[in-house]
Amino acid sequence: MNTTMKSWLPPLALLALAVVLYFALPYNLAFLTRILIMAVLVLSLDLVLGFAGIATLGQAAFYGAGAYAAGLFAIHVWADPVAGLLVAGLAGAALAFVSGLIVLRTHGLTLIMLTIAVASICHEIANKARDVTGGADGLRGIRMEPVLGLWQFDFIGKTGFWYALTVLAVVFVLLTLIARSPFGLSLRGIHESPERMTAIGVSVYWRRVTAYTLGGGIAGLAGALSAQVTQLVSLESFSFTLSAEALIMLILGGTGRLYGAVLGTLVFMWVHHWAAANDPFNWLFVIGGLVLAVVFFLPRGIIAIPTALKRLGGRHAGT
Amino acid sequence: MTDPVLTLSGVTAGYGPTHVLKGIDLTLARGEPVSVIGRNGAGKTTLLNTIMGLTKMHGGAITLGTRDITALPPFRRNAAGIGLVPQTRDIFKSLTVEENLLAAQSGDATLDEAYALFPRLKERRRNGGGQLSGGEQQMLAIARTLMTGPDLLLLDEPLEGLAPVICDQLMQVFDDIAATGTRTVVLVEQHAEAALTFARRALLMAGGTIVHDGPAAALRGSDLLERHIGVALHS
Amino acid sequence: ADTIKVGVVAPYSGPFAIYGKQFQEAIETYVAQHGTTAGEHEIEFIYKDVGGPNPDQARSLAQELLIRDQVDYLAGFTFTPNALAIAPLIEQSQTPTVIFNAATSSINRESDFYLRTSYTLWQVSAPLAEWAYDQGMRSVAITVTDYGPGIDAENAFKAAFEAKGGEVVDTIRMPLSTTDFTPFIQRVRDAAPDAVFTFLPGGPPTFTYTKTFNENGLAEAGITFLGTAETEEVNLQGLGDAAIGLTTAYHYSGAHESEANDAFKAKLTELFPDAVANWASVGAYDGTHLIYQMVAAAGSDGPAAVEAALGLEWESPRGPVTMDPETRTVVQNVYIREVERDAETGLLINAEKGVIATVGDLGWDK
Amino acid sequence: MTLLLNILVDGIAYGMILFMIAVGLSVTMGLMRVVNLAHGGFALLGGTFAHWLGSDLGWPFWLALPLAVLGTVALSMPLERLIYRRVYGFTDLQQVLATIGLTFLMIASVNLWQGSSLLTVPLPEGLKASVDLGFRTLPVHRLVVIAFGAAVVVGLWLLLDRTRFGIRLRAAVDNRGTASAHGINTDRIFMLAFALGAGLAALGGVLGAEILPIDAYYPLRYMVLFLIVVAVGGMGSIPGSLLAALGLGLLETATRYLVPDYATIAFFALVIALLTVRPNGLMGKIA
Amino acid sequence: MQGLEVRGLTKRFGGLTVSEDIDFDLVPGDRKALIGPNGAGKSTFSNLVTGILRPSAGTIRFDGMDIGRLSEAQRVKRGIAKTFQITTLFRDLTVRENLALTILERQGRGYQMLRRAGRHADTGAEVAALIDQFKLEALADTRVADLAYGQQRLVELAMTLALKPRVLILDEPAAGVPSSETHLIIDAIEALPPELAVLIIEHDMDLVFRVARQIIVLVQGRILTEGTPQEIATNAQVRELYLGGHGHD
Ligand SMILES: Nc1ncnc2c1ncn2[C@@H]1O[C@H](COP(=O)(O)OP(=O)(O)OP(=O)(O)O)[C@@H](O)[C@H]1O
Ligand SMILES: Nc1ncnc2c1ncn2[C@@H]1O[C@H](COP(=O)(O)OP(=O)(O)OP(=O)(O)O)[C@@H](O)[C@H]1O
Ligand SMILES: [Mg+2]
Ligand SMILES: [Mg+2]
Repeated sequence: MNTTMKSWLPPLALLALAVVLYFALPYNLAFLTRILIMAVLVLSLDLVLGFAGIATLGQAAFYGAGAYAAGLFAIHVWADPVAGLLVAGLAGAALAFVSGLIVLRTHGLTLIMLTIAVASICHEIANKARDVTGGADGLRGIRMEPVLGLWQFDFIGKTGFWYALTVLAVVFVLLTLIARSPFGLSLRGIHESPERMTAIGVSVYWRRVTAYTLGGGIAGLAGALSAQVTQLVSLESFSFTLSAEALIMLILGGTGRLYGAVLGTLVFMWVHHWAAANDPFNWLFVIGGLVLAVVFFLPRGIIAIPTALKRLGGRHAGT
Repeated sequence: MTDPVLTLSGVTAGYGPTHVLKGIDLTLARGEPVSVIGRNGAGKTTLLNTIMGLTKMHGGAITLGTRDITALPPFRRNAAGIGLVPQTRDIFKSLTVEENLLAAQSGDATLDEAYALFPRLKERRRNGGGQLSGGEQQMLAIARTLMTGPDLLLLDEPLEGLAPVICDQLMQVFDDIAATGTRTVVLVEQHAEAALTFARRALLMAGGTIVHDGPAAALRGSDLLERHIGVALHS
Repeated sequence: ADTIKVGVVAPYSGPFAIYGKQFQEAIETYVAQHGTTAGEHEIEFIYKDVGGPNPDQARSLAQELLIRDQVDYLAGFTFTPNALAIAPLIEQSQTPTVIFNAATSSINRESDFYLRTSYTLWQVSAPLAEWAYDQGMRSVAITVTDYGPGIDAENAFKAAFEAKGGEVVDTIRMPLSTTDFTPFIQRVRDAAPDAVFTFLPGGPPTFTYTKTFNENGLAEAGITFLGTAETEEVNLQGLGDAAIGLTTAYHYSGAHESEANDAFKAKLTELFPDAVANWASVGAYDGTHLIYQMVAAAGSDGPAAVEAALGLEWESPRGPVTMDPETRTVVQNVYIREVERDAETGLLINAEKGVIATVGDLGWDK
Repeated sequence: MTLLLNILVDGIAYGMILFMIAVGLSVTMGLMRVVNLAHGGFALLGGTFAHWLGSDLGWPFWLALPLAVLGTVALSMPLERLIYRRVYGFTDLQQVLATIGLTFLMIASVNLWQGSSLLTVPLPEGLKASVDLGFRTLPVHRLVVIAFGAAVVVGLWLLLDRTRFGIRLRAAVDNRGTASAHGINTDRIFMLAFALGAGLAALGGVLGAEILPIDAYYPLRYMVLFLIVVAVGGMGSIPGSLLAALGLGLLETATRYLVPDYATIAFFALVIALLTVRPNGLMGKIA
Repeated sequence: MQGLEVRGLTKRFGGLTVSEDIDFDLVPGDRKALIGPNGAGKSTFSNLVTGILRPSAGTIRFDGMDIGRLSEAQRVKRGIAKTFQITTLFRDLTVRENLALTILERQGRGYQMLRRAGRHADTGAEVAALIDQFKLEALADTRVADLAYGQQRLVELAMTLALKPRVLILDEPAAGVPSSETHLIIDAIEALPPELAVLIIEHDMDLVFRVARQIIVLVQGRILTEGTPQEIATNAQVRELYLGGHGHD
C-alpha cells in the first residue's frame, strides 16, 4: 500500500504543478496546452521505446494520422471532440498495426530507418492528397463542438487546457496500469532479453506489434488534441523533426518511468520557449549544449537527478 | 630462478566505484606455476583483470620486474609481456579465426604454431569467430593470447567447456610452458584437483582477499579448502 | 496617445531564420526612417520565433501576443499554414494582421482582417505566361516542386498560357526532397519546348536546379528558363554564372531604379552592412508602412484600421502599390527581369527588362 | 533506349555522389559502431572550410579541397578525444542524442560564422565543362566524383581488409578491453579511424556540393539520406555501401524519369521492401 | 508415440555439415546425455530440436506430430524447453519477477493490461513453491544481476521448470559453476519430476555419469555410439576421441 502511494506521488505532484501553472500563467494557456499535448506524444513514445525497447524515429506518423483523422472526422462527420479523439486513436493504432507488421520484423538501425520511411510516406501521401488534406497549406475548416456538449473551446484556451490535461491524465493512468500488468512485465522482459522471452514461449514479435499499436493509438490521441485545439492540421505533423524532438524530450526526462517523459517534455519546451524569446538565433547552441550535458552528466535523464544528488551527498558524508 | 617478476602491493580495485579487491599483496617469481582458487565471486577474475589493467584501481601499485606499470594501459602491459586468456573468451566475433590470431600477433609468433597446438582451429580458420562452438572459442582464446608471446601468462578458467581429452592436452601445454623456467603461468581454476596438480604454489581467494598463499601440496587435506570453497580433496 | 503594440510572428531560428532576420531588419529600417510614432501613437514591435512551418506554435504565439502582450496588430507570417492557423483568433479579436510573405491567395478568404503586402503566386506567374506568349514562345514545359505553392504556380501559368493559345507540352511535379534534378531536366530537354517554367523553394533546390539546367545545355538548345522567386537577391550571388540569362517575373528587384528603393537600400545597408534587400524585406517594409498608416488613422480600433487600409496607395521600393479593397492583397507592377552581371560592382543583379503594370491577385477567384 | 541509357548514366553518377558522402559514415557507424548522426556535420565543416578558402579567400579549388579535408580531420581529432571517446561506450539511444547534440553545435557554429545562406565552392573551369557522351552530355565534375569514388572503394577495401590496421580496428571495435589486452593500442586506432571517417565526410561534402549544396542546415537536411545508404548497404560493409549507393541512385533516378509524381513514395516503398527482405542490408553481416 | 522422435536430422552451414543423419528418441522418464568433442554439433542439435535453427533435412516429431516448422515459441508452448549454455535471464528483474513473468506467460495472461501482475493468487503460489524448491527464499527479491553465477544457474533451471515442460534440454548446465557447487545443480536435476524427458549436454563427466542413464556420443555431427554410462566409459574409441583419462573405471 505504502509503495503504491509512493509511486503515485510524482504524477500527483505533476498534476498539481499543472494546476498551479494554470493559475500562475493565465496568459500562456496556449503554450501550456501545447506542452500537455506533446507530453501525450512523448508518453506514447515511452511505451514504445522505454517499455518495449523499440527504437523509433517515426512516431510522428501516428500523431499525424491521428491529427488528420480527427480533423477530417470533425469536418465531414461529427465535430464532437471526444468522438474525434476516439477516431484518431483508432486511426493511429491502425496505422501502427499495419506498419508495425512490417517494421517490427527488423532491428536496430534498419528498424529506425523503416520507421522514418513510414512517416515520410505518410507525409508524401498527405501532400499528394491535396483535395482531401489541403496539402502544404494545411487542413482547415475544423470547427469543434463543445467538449461533452458543455464546454466551448474559448479564445483564451481554458477549455483546451483542461481538455488536454484530462486526456494526459487518463493516458498516464492507463499507461501506469499497463506498466504494472502482466503485459507490462512482459514488455520489460522483452527489453531485457528477447532470447529468454522466446524461450518461455512468447512470440516477441506479436508482443511488440501490440505495444507498437497501443503506442500508435496514444500518439493518435495527441495528434487529435493538436488538431482540435489548433483547428488546423499541417503536413508538419508527420515531420521527422517532431519525431526527433519527442525522442529528445523522452531521453532528457528519462525512459521507462512515465513521469520522466512528462518532465522531459516540460523542461525541453520550457527551455525552447525561453530561448526563442531571448535569443532564437542561437537556440541551437542552447539545445545542443543541453542535450550533450544530459547525455554526459545525466545519462538516465532528469528523473535521475535526485539519486545523483543523493549519491553526491552520501559521498560527502563519507569523506 | 626466483627473481620477482610481478609485485602487487596494497592493490585495491573494482569496477566503477565498487571495490572488489581489498588490499592484495602478492609477489610472483619468474618461472613459477601458480594456481588461484576460490568460490564464484571471490575476485579471481578481478585479480587477473587488474594485473592486465582492465579494472579500475583505487589504490596500491603493480611493478613488473623493476618497472612500475600501475598507470599503464593494457596494451602497454601486453607489450611488456603480460598475456591474459579471459574467462569470457571474448573472441572477436566479426573477425575470422585467422584474423583473430593475426590481430594479436606480435614478435615472432606464427600462425603455424597456433594451428599445431589446435588443429581444429586450422580446419575452421576462415570461419567467423562468432560461429565457433563454445569449446572452439576457448581454444581460439588461448591460441590468440599465445600469439602475443607473453612471459607472464594469466589463464582464467581455460578448461571450461572443453572436452576432457583436450583438457588433458592443454594441461600438458601449460606444464610445458611452465617448465621452460622463464615464463610464469597463473592459472585460475574452479576444479581444485586440476589446479593443485598443476601448480607448486596455490593462492586461495575469498571476499576479494588472498586468504592462503603457500605450497599447493599443503592445501590438500587442509580444512581451508573445505572452509572456503566447500570441497575436501584428499591426497 | 497610447502605445500601439505590433506582434511579429516569424521564424528566427532554424533553416528559415533568414526570413525573420530580414523582416526585423526591414521593420527597423522603416522605423529609423519614420520614427516610432504614427499619428499620435507610439508604435512598439514584439518579435516571436515560430521556428518554421508550425501552425500549433503560430497559434499559441499569436494567442500569447493577443492575451498577454495585448498587441493590437499582428504581422509577419512566412508560411501559409502558420497564417491560416490564426484566422479564428484574429476574427474573434478583430486584429488587423499584415502578412509579409505567405503567398497562397485563399488565406485572405479566411478572415477580413488579413492584409497582404507580399504577392500571390498567381499574381506573378500568370503575367509571366502571357508575356512569354507575347515574346513568341508557343510551347512550354512546366516543372514545379510538388507542394502547395508549386502547384499554385503551375495552375496559374498553365491557365494563362493556354488561354493565350500556347501549348504546355509536359508538366512535372518534382518531389520536395529532390536533390538531383537531372532526370527532370533531361526530360524537358528531350521534349524541346520553347521554354521551361519552374517553381522551386528557395535555397539548395534553386542552386542545383539552375546548375543542372546549365550543365545539361538547355540554354544552348534554345530553351528559355522562366521563373519567379528563383533568382531572389539573397542567394543570387551563390548561384554564380549559372544564373546569368535566367528570366523571371516578380514584383520586386533589388536593382529597381527609383528614389524610394535607393533610400530604402541605403538606410538598410547603413543599419545592417551585411543585409541584402529582397522580396522578404520589401514585404515587411511595406507591411510596416501599412501598419503605420492604419495606426495613424484608427489607433487600436481593428475594423476601422482595416477600413482605412483598403484602397490605400503608396510608393513602395518596388514601385507604386495599392491595397486592393476586395482581395486585401496589394495591386502592384510585375517586372520581367533577366540576371546580369553588373558592370560596376561585378555582382549579379535582376535587371528589369519589362513591366506589366498594376496586377491584382489573379488567384482570388480560383 | 536513350531513356534507359539516361537512367543508367545519371543513376550511376548520382549514386557515386551518394557513396562519396555516405562512405565516411560507413566507417564511423558501420565499422566503429557509433550511431554517428554528426556525420553530416563533418561534411558541413569540410564544405564550409572549402567555401571559406575558395570563395572568401579566393584560393584555387584543388588547393582548397585538400586543405578543407585536412582542416576537418584536424578538428575531428580533439573532438574524438573530448567527446567521442566517451560516446563509444554509450547505448544506441544515448549515441543518437549525443551526436545530435554535437550536430546542433556544429550547425550553430557554422551559422554564426558564415550565416545560413548557401556556401558555394567555386569549381575550376575544367570541372564546369561537359563531356559529350554521344546521346547526351555529362558534367565533368560528375566524372571526377565517379573517379574519386572508385579510388576510395579500392583504397578502403585494401586498408580495412588487407592490412593489420584493418584487422586491429575491427578487433578493437568488437571488444576494446580484450583488444587492448592483446597489445592493440585501441585509443590510437579509434582516433585514426574516426579521423578517416571525418575526412571522408569532408571530401564527400565538398565533392558532392554540386548536388547536395552546403549550407548550415546541411547535416539535418540530408541525415536520413546518408542513414538510408548505410542501412541498405549493411552496417560496416564498404562494398555494401557502394552497392547501396549505386542501387539507390539508380532507383531514385529511375523513379524520377518514369513516375516523377510518385517518386518519393516509390523510393521509400522500395527501400521498405528491400529492408524487410534483407533486414541486415545488402551485404550486412548477421547482427 | 509419446515424446520426441528425430529421424535423419541434417544441418549444413554452407559446405559444412554439422549434423548428419541423426536418429534420436527421447521419451518420458528418459535421462540422456549428449557428449562429444568440441564442435561435434551438440549445441547445434539442441538448437534444431528447440527451433532456433531450421534443419536442412530430416524430421522432428513430438507426440507423433511434426513440429519441424514450428517457431521456437510455439515449441515451448507444446512443452519443449531448454536452458541456455550461457545464463540468459531478465537481469534487471528480481528472482520473483523472473519466475512470475514466466508463469504468467505459461498461463496465457501475457496480454492482460489492466490488472496488476502481482494480483494473481495462483501465480504467486506457484512462484513461492519454486522458490522453496530451489531454496531461493533469501534471494527472492534480489535483482538477478546481483546474484553469484552459481545462483543464476539455479534460477535459470527454476525458470525452465516454471514452464512445466515435458521435454527438457540442458545445455552445459554446470558451465561456470565451480566443482564445489555443482552438487546444487546435480541435486536440482535429480529432483526433477520423474516423468520429464531430459537431455543433458555437458563436458563435466562427473555430472554426466551421475545423472545420465543413457549416453549418446556425437562426433563430427554423427552419432558414434550410444549406451549406458558403463558401456561408454569403457568404449575405447570414445576414450580416445573424447574422454582421455577421465572415464569412470
Ligand atoms: N564487470 C563487473 N562489474 C561490476 N561488478 C563485477 C563485474 N565483474 C565482477 N563483478 C563483481 O566482482 C566480484 C568478483 O567477481 P570475479 O569475477 O572477480 O569473481 P571470480 O572469483 O572470478 O568468480 P567466478 O568463479 O564466478 O569467475 C563479484 O561480486 C562480482 O559480482
Ligand atoms: N552459423 C554457423 N556457421 C558456420 N559454422 C557454424 C555455425 N554454427 C556452428 N558452426 C560450426 O558447427 C560446428 C558445431 O558447433 P556446435 O556449437 O554445435 O558444437 P558443440 O558440439 O556444441 O561444441 P562445444 O562442445 O564446443 O560447445 C562447429 O565446428 C562450429 O564452428
Ligand atoms: Mg572468474
Ligand atoms: Mg556447445
